[in-house]
Amino acid sequence: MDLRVEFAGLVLKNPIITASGTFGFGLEFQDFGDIRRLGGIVVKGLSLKPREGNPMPRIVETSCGMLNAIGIQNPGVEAFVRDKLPLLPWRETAIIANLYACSVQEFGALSGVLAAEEGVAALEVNVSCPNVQSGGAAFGQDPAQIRKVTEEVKKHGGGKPVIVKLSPNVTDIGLCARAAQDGGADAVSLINTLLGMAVDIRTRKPRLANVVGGLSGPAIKPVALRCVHQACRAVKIPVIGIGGIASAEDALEFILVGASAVQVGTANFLRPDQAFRIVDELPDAMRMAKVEDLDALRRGLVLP
Amino acid sequence: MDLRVEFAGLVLKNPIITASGTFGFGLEFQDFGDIRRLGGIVVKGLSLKPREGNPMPRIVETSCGMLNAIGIQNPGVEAFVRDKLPLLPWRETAIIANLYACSVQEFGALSGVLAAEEGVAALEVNVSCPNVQSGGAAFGQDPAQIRKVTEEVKKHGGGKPVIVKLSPNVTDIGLCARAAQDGGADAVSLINTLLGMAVDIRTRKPRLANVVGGLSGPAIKPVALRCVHQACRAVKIPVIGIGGIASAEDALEFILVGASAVQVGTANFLRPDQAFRIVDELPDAMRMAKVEDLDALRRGLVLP
Amino acid sequence: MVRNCREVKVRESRHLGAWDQPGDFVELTLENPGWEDYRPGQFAMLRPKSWGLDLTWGRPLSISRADADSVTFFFQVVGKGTHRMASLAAGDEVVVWGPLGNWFSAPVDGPVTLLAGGMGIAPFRGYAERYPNPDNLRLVFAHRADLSSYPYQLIADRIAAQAIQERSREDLPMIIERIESEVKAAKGGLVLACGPTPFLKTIQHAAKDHGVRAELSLESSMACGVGACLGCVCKDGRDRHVQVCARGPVFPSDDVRL
Amino acid sequence: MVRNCREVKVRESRHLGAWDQPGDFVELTLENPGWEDYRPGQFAMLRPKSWGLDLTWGRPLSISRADADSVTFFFQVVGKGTHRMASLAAGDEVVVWGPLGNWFSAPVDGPVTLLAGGMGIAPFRGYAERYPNPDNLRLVFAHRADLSSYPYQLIADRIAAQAIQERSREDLPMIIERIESEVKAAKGGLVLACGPTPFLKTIQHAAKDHGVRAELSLESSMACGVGACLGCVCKDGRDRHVQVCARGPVFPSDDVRL
Ligand SMILES: Cc1cc2nc3c(=O)[nH]c(=O)nc-3n(C[C@H](O)[C@H](O)[C@H](O)COP(=O)(O)OP(=O)(O)OC[C@H]3O[C@@H](n4cnc5c(N)ncnc54)[C@H](O)[C@@H]3O)c2cc1C
Ligand SMILES: Cc1cc2nc3c(=O)[nH]c(=O)nc-3n(C[C@H](O)[C@H](O)[C@H](O)COP(=O)(O)OP(=O)(O)OC[C@H]3O[C@@H](n4cnc5c(N)ncnc54)[C@H](O)[C@@H]3O)c2cc1C
Ligand SMILES: Cc1cc2nc3c(=O)[nH]c(=O)nc-3n(C[C@H](O)[C@H](O)[C@H](O)COP(=O)(O)O)c2cc1C
Ligand SMILES: Cc1cc2nc3c(=O)[nH]c(=O)nc-3n(C[C@H](O)[C@H](O)[C@H](O)COP(=O)(O)O)c2cc1C
Ligand code: FES
Ligand code: FES
Repeated sequence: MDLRVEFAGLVLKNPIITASGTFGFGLEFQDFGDIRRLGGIVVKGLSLKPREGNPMPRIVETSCGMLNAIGIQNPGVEAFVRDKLPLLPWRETAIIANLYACSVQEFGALSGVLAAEEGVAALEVNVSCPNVQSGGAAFGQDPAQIRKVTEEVKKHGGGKPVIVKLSPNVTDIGLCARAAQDGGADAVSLINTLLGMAVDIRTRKPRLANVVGGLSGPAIKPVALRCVHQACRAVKIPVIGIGGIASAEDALEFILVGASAVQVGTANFLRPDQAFRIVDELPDAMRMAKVEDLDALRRGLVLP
Repeated sequence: MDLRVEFAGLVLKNPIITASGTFGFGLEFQDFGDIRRLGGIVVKGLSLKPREGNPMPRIVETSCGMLNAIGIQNPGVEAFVRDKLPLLPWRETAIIANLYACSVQEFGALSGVLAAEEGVAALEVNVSCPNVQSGGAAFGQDPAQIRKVTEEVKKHGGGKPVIVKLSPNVTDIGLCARAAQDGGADAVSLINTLLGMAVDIRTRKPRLANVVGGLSGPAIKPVALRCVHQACRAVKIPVIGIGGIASAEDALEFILVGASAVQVGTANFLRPDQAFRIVDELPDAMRMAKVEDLDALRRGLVLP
Repeated sequence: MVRNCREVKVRESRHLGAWDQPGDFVELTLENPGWEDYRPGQFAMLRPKSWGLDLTWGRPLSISRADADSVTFFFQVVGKGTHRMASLAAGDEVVVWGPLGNWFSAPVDGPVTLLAGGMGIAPFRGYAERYPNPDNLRLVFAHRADLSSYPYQLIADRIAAQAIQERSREDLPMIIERIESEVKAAKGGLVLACGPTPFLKTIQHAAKDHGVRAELSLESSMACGVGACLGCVCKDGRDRHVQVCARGPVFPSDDVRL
Repeated sequence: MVRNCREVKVRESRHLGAWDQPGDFVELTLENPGWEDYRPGQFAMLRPKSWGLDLTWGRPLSISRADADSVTFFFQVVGKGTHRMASLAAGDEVVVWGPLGNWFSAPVDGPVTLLAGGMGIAPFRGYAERYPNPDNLRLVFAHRADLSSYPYQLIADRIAAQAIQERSREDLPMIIERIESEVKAAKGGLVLACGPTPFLKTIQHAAKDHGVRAELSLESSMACGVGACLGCVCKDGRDRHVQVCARGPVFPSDDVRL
């Protein structure tokens, strides 16, 4: 069965990509499967300078999901290029860099560092940092800012495909997708985490040192599917579906509503070989659902 | 242990209220517990005229939650007043009417019908209908509309406490809470459901005839808690917490972030006596968490 | 009539098909929560205590029989919930609420024809057991899996019964024809039917064509089981949405849209 | 060294405390997924197959011992996950990944003092078993529950061991004093410690005060167990966040902040 997908200048051997922050730099999972079998790997969020991230505690388990407030701990983009990228099988599997910055200029600089790296297949732009200059709402909650950041990354990205990763914490996800498209994005990916919180009634404290954090996992799949459906109807550029995907069937659901590919995040914590298992189970799941071809499925949603 | 709560002109024997649409008119649960033991009951959404609601299928089970698109099927406000209200123990338990309308005027008319009903302790305003006149976004996603609707219900509500029920499908829940406060609301309740979707890869169809529906249940608790936390910091009026509450501990978590009372929704489907069990378990849960007094807990959140 | 929600223990779980296979059939007997005066056709919601929160709803099953000591269900594994229910063992606890919904008429002066499709046979066990004059009753049972997967023999020991097996899709027209002729033959009496929707549709059409009184037991996804959530509705004869769990599951054939 | 993720069967689950009570203690033996060359101090993540999706993460447990045939864990029921794990029975399947993390040093020329608090004793069973010269080893075990709840005797049969019980809060100063003096007495040798954080803090202070080399095994909530999520970090001596699961769980006492 042909699982290859092509979109936004990317050619993936299958539509299963691991999501940023949930699969480290890929190398952590080498004992649990052959990472060359994945369609792609989005590495942990990268910033211009190394970041220590948020104080502990940073993660909380919730019903069918989890909250995280890691705060983009990472060794910085240069250490990534120097220490990690050479070890990754980038000729066989798309290695996608996930960019985190807190100003438009910084996004530009970050893209510039990666522009010349042959091993980087695409740039995924994480717009979840609050923009202090413009009132403190996250970049990703303001279509005008999304557009600006997208343009900047396109300008400095050396022609690499630019994927803008959208936040679901907005009134109208279609507007945000369109802003990315207008800024020149080659694709959008969504959803990033839902803003959530947990508290401990015994200590009277929030369970995350950061107070709020991002909700992910199977719990959010219905919200993610709705957002992807809306984004697919709002833009012409390809859409990558993310959120609660834990099985091959889940992946096909996102493709059915229009996604070109999907990312597997929190499900990597169910067991470390889960992404590999999803790749393995995809052909069977397609047969069970009588899907011969992913492109046909993608155009197949029957609306009343 | 004293479980009584007083706010917004309401006196409840305990802070456990059943949520609209998940507890029918209360009478359906009489065989499973003494409904007079509940702090309050919010009845199924009421409209001016009877409504048949959406076509089937209307509900889907999801991981730790469910989607619904019932479409406010109800016998109309007059049938409620005539046939249901007299059967309810409204002298002992607060019976709260949940109002659904699709124009500001209709909200006014609906409030007018209920204004004189002694058995109705308060009006809860559901602003989830898309406002066709103003572009199709739901009333509840536009602070200006929230304010208008609130003013109208206050005007016609005969002095009954007005609770505005907020949608989480917005960029800034604090703005919405403030709009309700500015409109004269006596309290806000939140959250209503998150917009979600489910599809069937075999039939290639959405699992809800309405395509999209509202996500509820334990899956959404972290989002609900964050919204309630934000609303409590944004307004001075009391806040009623809703979303994924399934145990006495969950209820206390919402009170810890500032809620005056809570509503139990989808958990009523875990078992039909769940709301009664939560009332029963509250004193023990308070002892375990060393909570002597709900008011103290409500002011007790320790932020870093 | 008692209606309640209780935590009761599994008395016995007996697998009637191959263990742990989809298409598995299970006879589940629980301590009776006090439902001995239930009426055949009623159902209960079941939720094993071992379920976490990831399955949000209980699962509706017809009460197959009940006495002062125990209550018995028969079910087929078709998805997540029934799959997990199939691993229940004696001593495990289950939250149950019921008896729910309405029930089949039981006119003393027959004849009454029971038409069952697959696991739709479950409620007829109690019906046959309680009906005062078994000679008035007659069961026709359309099934796919081996007869031993269903409580058929228990009923056939008591009333006139015939089973017709659908071994392949080619058998379907024959079965439809047989069901239609059974409905026609029941004229003047009463037809009670329980089974998959296409099966019920056949009966509804035949009953209308031949002017036969019939009652149909419907299925629907259910969240509350008590008429509160309005998630399980069907349309009655005047196109009004009515709850299958509370106004049904049994509907007069001429007052429901399938 | 093999590192993998496997579905293995439970060989035996033995309850060491009162059944199904919080504070319950369980010895869990699984088919060995090929980890016989693990190093004491390493751990594994466990996720019973019967878990639905409502518990998102596996649970980290120290490998207590492993041979070609089986791998054994000891755990205490403290919350949802361990509660559900306590009902595992022979034949049930568990997804395990490991061996994870680093391990305790095992210098051939002792002395090595093992300081265990509560279930922190688990990894020392394998350590005592594998350490080439048992005469070099000495265990001091601080515990609350009855000794039979822990794999203490199995270790005491092999090496010098002493147990001190905290029967009430009043015993605490005595225990702290004892632990401090054990650290002090270990000067020139090596202290290995595993237990609750306050216990480790006592040891860390004493080790610093008396210039004793010590290694501490830390606990943290874990999602991935393999260093990828960065959810389990602690601070090293230079205030950098390092993963407890991958850079630990064993840290030099002078290079970690508690
Ligand atoms: C009043 C009533 C009485 C019933 N009595 C029995 C009985 O005695 N024995 C028995 O085996 N089954 C009975 N059923 C059907 C039974 O409730 C479903 O098979 C069960 O809920 C499926 O749960 P699941 O989690 O295994 O399936 P899911 O994983 O939820 O779904 C699997 C498949 O089954 C379908 N399905 C789910 N729920 C229902 C439902 N309620 N009705 C029809 N299809 C459904 C889904 O659409 C899906 O295709 C009854 C249903 C009702 C409403
Ligand atoms: C490397 C490592 C090795 C371990 N080895 C063992 C062992 O051999 N035997 C054993 O009994 N336990 C061991 N633990 C602790 C064990 O992992 C936790 O007790 C378990 O994860 C709790 O899960 P739960 O779902 O029952 O508790 P939850 O419901 O998740 O939480 C209950 C309580 O336990 C606390 N808790 C949860 N997870 C941890 C954790 N990882 N560390 C400390 N406290 C926690 C929570 O804060 C909460 O107060 C180890 C932990 C680590 C990190
Ligand atoms: C622990 C953790 C860390 C994450 N870090 C990042 C990150 O660095 N950059 C980013 O864009 N998204 C990050 N995410 C979000 C995920 O990539 C993904 O969008 C989200 O978790 C939803 O998908 P899921 O439900 O499959 O996990 C992180 C998620 C988790 C759980
Ligand atoms: C089946 C169903 C029907 C509902 N109907 C209404 C309604 O009529 N009016 C309303 O304001 N909210 C309605 N809600 C929303 C709930 O009152 C509640 O806000 C939401 O479900 C979140 O709480 P929960 O997670 O505890 O269920 C409905 C929810 C469900 C599940
Ligand atoms: S299942 Fe809730 S109304 Fe029928
Ligand atoms: S548990 Fe994920 S990095 Fe340690």
